[in-house]
Amino acid sequence: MRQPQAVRAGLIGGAVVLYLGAVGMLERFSERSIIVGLIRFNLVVMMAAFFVFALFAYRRATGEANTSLGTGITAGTVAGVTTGVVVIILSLLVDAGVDVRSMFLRISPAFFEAITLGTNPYLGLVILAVIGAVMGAAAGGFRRLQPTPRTIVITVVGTVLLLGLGARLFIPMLQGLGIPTAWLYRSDALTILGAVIVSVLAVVIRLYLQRKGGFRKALTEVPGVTPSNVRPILFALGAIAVLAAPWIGKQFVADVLGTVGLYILLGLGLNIVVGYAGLLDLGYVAFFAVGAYTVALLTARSSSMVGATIFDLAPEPLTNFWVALPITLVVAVVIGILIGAPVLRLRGDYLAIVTLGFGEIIRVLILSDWLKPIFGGPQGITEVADVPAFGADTNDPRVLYYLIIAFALISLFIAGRLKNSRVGRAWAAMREDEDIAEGMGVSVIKYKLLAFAMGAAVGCLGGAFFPAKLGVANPGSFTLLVSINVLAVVVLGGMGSIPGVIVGSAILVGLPELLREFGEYRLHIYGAILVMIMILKPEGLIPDRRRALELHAEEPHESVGPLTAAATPGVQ
Amino acid sequence: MTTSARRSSLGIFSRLPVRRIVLIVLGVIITVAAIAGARATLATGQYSGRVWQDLFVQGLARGSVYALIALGYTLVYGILLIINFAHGEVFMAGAFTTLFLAGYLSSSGFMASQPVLSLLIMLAFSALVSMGVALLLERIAYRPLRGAPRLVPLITAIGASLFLQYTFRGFYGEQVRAYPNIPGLTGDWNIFGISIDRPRVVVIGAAILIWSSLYVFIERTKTGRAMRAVGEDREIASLMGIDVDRVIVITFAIGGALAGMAGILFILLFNQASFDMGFVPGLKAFTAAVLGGIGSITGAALGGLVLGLIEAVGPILFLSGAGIPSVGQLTSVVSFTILVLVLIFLPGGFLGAPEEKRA
Amino acid sequence: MDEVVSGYGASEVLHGISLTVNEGETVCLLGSNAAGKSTTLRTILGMVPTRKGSVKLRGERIDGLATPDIVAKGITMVPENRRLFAKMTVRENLEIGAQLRDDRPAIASDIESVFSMFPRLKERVTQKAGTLSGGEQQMLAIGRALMAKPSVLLMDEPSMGLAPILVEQVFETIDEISKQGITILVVEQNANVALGIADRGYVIQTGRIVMKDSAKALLANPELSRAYLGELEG
Amino acid sequence: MSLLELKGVSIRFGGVQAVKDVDFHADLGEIVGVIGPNGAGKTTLFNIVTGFYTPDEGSMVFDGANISGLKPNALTRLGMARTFQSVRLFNAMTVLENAMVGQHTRTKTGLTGALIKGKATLEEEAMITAKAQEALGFFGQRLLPRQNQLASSMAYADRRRLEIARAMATEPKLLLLDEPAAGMNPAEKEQLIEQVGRLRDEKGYSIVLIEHDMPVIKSVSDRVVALDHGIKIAEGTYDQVASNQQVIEAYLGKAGDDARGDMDDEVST
Amino acid sequence: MKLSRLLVIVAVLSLVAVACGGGGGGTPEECEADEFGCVTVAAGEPIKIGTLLVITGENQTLGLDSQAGAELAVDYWGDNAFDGTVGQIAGHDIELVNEDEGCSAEGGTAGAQRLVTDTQIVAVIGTSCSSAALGVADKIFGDQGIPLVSPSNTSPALTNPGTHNPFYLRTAHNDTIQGAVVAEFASQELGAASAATIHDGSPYAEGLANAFAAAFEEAGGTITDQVSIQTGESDYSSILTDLATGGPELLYYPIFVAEGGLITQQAVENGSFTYLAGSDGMFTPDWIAAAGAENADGVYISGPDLSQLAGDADFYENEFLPAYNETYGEPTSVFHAHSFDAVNIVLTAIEAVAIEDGDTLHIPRTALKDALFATENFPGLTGTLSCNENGDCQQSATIGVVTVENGDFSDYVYSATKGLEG
Repeated sequence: MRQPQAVRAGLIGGAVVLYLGAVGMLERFSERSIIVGLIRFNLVVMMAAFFVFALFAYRRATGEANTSLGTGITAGTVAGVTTGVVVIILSLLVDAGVDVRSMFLRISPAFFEAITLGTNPYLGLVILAVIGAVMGAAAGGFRRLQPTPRTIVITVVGTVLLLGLGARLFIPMLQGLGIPTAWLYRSDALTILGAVIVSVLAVVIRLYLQRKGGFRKALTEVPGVTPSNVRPILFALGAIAVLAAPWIGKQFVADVLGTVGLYILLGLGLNIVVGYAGLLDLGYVAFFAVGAYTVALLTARSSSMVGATIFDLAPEPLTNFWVALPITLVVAVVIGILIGAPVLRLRGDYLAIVTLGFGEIIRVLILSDWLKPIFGGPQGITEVADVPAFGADTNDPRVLYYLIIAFALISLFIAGRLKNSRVGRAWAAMREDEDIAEGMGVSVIKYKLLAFAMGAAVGCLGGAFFPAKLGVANPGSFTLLVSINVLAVVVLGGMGSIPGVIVGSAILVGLPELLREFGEYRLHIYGAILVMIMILKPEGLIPDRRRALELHAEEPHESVGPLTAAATPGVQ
Repeated sequence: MTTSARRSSLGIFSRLPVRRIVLIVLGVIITVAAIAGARATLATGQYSGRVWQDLFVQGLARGSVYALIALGYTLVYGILLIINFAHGEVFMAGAFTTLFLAGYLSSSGFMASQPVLSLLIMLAFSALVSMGVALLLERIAYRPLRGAPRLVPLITAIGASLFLQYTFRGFYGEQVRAYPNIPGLTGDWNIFGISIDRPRVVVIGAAILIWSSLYVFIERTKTGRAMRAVGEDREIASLMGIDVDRVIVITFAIGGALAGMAGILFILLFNQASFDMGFVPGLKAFTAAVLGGIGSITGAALGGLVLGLIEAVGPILFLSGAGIPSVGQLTSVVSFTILVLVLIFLPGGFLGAPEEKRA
Repeated sequence: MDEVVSGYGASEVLHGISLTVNEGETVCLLGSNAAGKSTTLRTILGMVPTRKGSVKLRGERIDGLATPDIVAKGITMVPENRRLFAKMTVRENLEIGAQLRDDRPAIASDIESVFSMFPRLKERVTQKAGTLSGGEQQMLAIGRALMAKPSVLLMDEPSMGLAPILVEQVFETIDEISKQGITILVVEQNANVALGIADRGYVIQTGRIVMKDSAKALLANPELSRAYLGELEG
Repeated sequence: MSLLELKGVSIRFGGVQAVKDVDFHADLGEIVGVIGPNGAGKTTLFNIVTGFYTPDEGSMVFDGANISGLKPNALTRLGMARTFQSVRLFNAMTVLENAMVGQHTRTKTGLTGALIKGKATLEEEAMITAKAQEALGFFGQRLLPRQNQLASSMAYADRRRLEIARAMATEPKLLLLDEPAAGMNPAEKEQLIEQVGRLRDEKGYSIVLIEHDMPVIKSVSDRVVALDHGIKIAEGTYDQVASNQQVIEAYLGKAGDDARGDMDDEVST
Repeated sequence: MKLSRLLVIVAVLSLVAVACGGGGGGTPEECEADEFGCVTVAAGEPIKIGTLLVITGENQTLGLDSQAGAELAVDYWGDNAFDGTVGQIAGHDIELVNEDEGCSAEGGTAGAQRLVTDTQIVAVIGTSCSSAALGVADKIFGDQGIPLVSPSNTSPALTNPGTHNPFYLRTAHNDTIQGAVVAEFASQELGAASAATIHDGSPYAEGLANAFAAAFEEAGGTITDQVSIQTGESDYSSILTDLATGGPELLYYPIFVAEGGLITQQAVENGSFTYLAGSDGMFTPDWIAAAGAENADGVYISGPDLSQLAGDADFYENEFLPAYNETYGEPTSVFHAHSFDAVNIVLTAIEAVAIEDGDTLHIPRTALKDALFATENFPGLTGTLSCNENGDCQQSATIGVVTVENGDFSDYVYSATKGLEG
């Protein structure tokens, strides 16, 4: 082969497709149609893999190979053939009676079916090679496309995938809007006609907007909209969308958005601790749990609550949500300070493991037999009362959704205010250089405790709504994975960045909820996305202005300051 | 603002180490409570010397496994200052994959005829698989991030950890799978008049052997010296002609191999493998590494053993006397409380230097 | 070294430095704090990337090579502040200096010759380097560099933090090393001592060479005294 | 009247006597230069004075108050500010924000203030900004026009200036400058000399500065203190100190007096 | 501006669509009267039954087995044949909508909330794990007027008068029965005088452990200790060492597969316990694999005795099982029959209350619930089902005990039928 890079990319591409098959994803994806009778999701994924690695081959290729279609075709074909050959080998092994499945569980008939698109391995090899070659050529062609055709291709593919994959979300939404869906969807997949219509529509809209110079500009064409009021109008449209979402999408959408809202609350809280003050907290779930359990204890009707067991009261809620909320805040702040106080002197990774430990301690305690009379053990506290709102007790997810959104807005406001204040500056200074901050008069102890307390207060709000939403608080919801999730939300969005928290929550919490049908691969894909984003965009998706500048300006002079010298090996 | 006004705003708190006093009081209260609990437990007379001895051996055995995994954390941390959060999955990869080799060895009858050789083959195979995973991890997840802020590799590691877990779940399924028993490793051995469960003896022995080999390797060989040098001062190490990248790769390889071997020892104790088997031991080993002083090889061993002992003995000793039910549940409460206490008074763990300011 | 421009990140520290050190020569590079002396040495060793210009060793370009490869070509450095491996013993520090060599007997004999040069080190051979006094550390740092059998030795402020008598000693040692035929480039603030042993000298100021001359001429140059030492001498 | 008075201050690190029995004072409105070869203990002395290190022995009085054992933040509040030898700015903050942090001890907006952002807070914030800008403005057009840039993106000399501006924003009585001229070219040094003079004359600060650059020391100092190996070896006017034999030896390394522990090490570098 | 004109047309069209979509026909009185209204199944639309079972994760064998039972019931309905044709009621297909409950309260909530999004869901078969139902799924469905019929929840708490949700029923037995049978077996057959229990805190395990303990003490035995463990750990040896100090003859740990395997193995290693016993959470080959066959040998496991089905054993053996095996392979759990029954009582009730309105079908929700609770002497696969006011439809159950021999479950070594009361 004259194009080693193309062959290499192709081999990797083939390996990736085989990997997706071996972990069972292709098989699972083949159950999902994107367009009825035409394209299934497994085919989309395989085509995408061939396409991406063909593009990758171009990136690596030099000289003539970089422009020739041959590179893409080679890479794609190699990827297809690799996949096909391995599949043939596997099928021969299976035929020869080797029990491949005792090790690789997913190398099942369904695996072969998914990867060979329902044919046999030999025909599969041919098909895969052809698809690979076509996708490789497509990749090469795509690179040469003019911007406009390129936009069209991206728009069509994007629209079909979005509407096809999101069928279960869009069908109820469309129905909620009163739009009939039969022409567009049949059994959770796009009809061919529907796919064509929406594609055309999407392309038309996209090109129209492009001609107008973007959505904003286009909006100004509407009578009454001027460049000066386009911002408030956009904002109002956004607000209407947020408020109307649960009515359009019904309970499920409200539920998903409510969960996103909870994570926004948690993210904002952790953002204060990690993003503003630079304290790495891996046990943030502790505050989530404290918020949830305090509210649950105070408002549950169940017999495991303190009142019933210790004070022998009738199994009635002690109080309602709105009284419980301020109490919860106080409790959370106190616990925040209690957790913060012993670890003030620890830095970095030591702080991380200790906070992680605190998170675990709290989880284990609420789970334990010992405190079961109070916290209810593994089943937790059930029958948490509904939130009285708008004059009635309600557990309508839509009402809760509005409450969560309201508190998220309040927290956004708090986080924003804190950031650009004397307090925020003190935190930033402390994060940058603890010694110098102290030298500038910032009491490090006070501000660290303040950060823990504020983080706890905001985080416990998220926790407070949790049992109200579920009707139950139980320890299964307060695992280390929550801490990790929240931290990932903060870091992915961009540390210290408030919009980053919103985007991070939407991506890491909202999307997986919508794609629940692939639930078993949720964390799998989640892990891969975390790694990819961190490598491609370490500053986060919407980086804080300062951080972004910092990362791109690279580290300035690396110098051993006089104060650190004492701790530097070699001196003492 | 006048001078006097400024001065009056400085309370007595500016000078008194209030925080320290609070911490010491806290430490004393916890210690007293622990002692009281221990007295109460011993007073019940429910536990004979034999029980304590069993618990001790159990603790040593699980501590040995923690220690070996902790070495992987400590080696990588010592050189790159990153927490390889996915190390627990490196451990899982070796142990889970070796399951199939063990199955083959067992069904072919080789294990019955050559149990020791089988065990060695399994150790080597598991070490290889884990090493491979560790190297992939280094190449794909960590190398592109060298020099990034410290949180970034941490998140990557968490992502990699999930990805690896679910990859293996995808490959081998989500069910718990049992290892075949290795002949000759059931029952007890009598050592110094104490009968000890055979797998525990093997685990403790193997861990000591592996740890000592590592120690000798690090302390006595040229490569080991290079690793220490890179850990202390990467720039000067390269000035000595050391290829830093290569040393980092070697470090990951060694850490991975140790985790793989720890995986087999873990299997000897618990006999079953699953895709999520790495998570809890990984976390415990990380705790052990910090407890002992992260970055220190001896510290990792010490931290692992201490943690294992605390977990085995601690809950019963400190809590059961206080009338707390199901003390076994509170294992991590006890171990993390002790971790916090240790770090309050020895911020660098048993053997680590206090962490440098701003690494 | 020719018209070298280098720096860290966004900041450019060297703005085109040219200097030559001939085989067997001892050259000193003088300058105040943050003038770019250390950066010059680090650039030669590839620790700071060369942005423009070239660095040549015996006519062969070495800029762009990785540090270990440059070291393998026979250049090494005694870094500023010694930067020993504090947790290793004296012997290990010496051994690691010979990391690139494989000839065990020769290494052993070189260690002995370092000990004969610095008997103090021999007394402390099993002590951790971090526990040594400043003077001993400097000896060890020099010894460690010599273990690489360099043909060119770069020294970064060998007098820093040392008592006068030790400074004298260190420079005597440098002189001795130079007599063994090793080419030396020494960076110093302490101009008198440095020039005392050097053949030639350069003066660097904010990333530019402002003076170059033979050591004697520089010592005699009142410009140097004024600009660099102030009028302390007078 | 002396603003800062140290008596018999000593500190050891491990086996190393970094500062030994030093008496030191700075009077109101005085500029004191501290000189000494690398590793003489100058920066250690600064760290003691500013509360980063606690001395093993000795008494320290600042502005009439006993300051031993006080933490740096308390000392800043009392009116002490410093810069660092290796510039240590808050790199991820803007130039203006760096200076605004300096105002920390002079202001009091807390959590509630920050959240409610009432009139008092707004006024205070405006005042902080104004004071910070005033401090930046001290350096003419060097800093003020770049106030929204990141500190890390500034040129070296400007970073040094910003450090001084940040210290000025704390409204100190005593300013301690650690090698302010390092890395500056002659023209910049000239400016610095003039600015240090103005700091005293216009702002009324007392100033203690460590400097290697003798012309700078000579031009600005009212009094010069020379340290070597943690011991004060000379004190007086520049000319007196510069002609002191011990000082010359310490600098130029002409053998002579030395018997003094050759094992001594120095911690600050 | 061609494009903009097109946009306007699109906008107008969609508005028209919105306006037209809102229309609908009239509703019968019963629906107006019903607190929760009716499910209206339009012509050609299917009748949707939800399932909320554990179909992913380490306990998925439990849920997949129940799901298979439900699918077979839908197949069998109407034509009384396992032929792959979906059953119908009044010309409407019966469709199952499957969701996962993850065997946890959290999973139960999430799954239940997704199901209630679909207002066409008439009733739900689930959950598998009691933890997903108790206070969670039962409440969510109850609040929407959707009956939840569980084929495998056995926790007594679910049908306790104090905690029972009015829309909750189950075809699985109540664990007070199983606990009593195991206690009887332990004290009478094995002759154990003392026992200790371990549970993992789940309502299932805890309920069973407590029911066993109560019955065992009543039978004159001594309970030396009752502890709960943390799931997810590996080393339970110190807990077992601790338990052993009380000297119990029997260790009863009615928990799930992973921990069940570890405890089995470590208890064997410990060697202090004469008898080991578990229950239906471990009644799967997965547990034997997890424990290791050598260790599992001799352990007693209890569960519903399928060989003693009070129902049509002949049908079960000769029709149901072969159909099951053909589509799903060997059963991985013992609740497929309960699930088959659950679907059948639901469909029977729907048939009883559904109001036909031409091709449209109206199903009043409260009436459906009442019809379910009125189920009396229903001839089910697992016996005769009669639902009481607390939702227990198995008034008595036959619980069998098996042991493990050479890595496989033996035939029943003990079997007893007990009623719910006493």
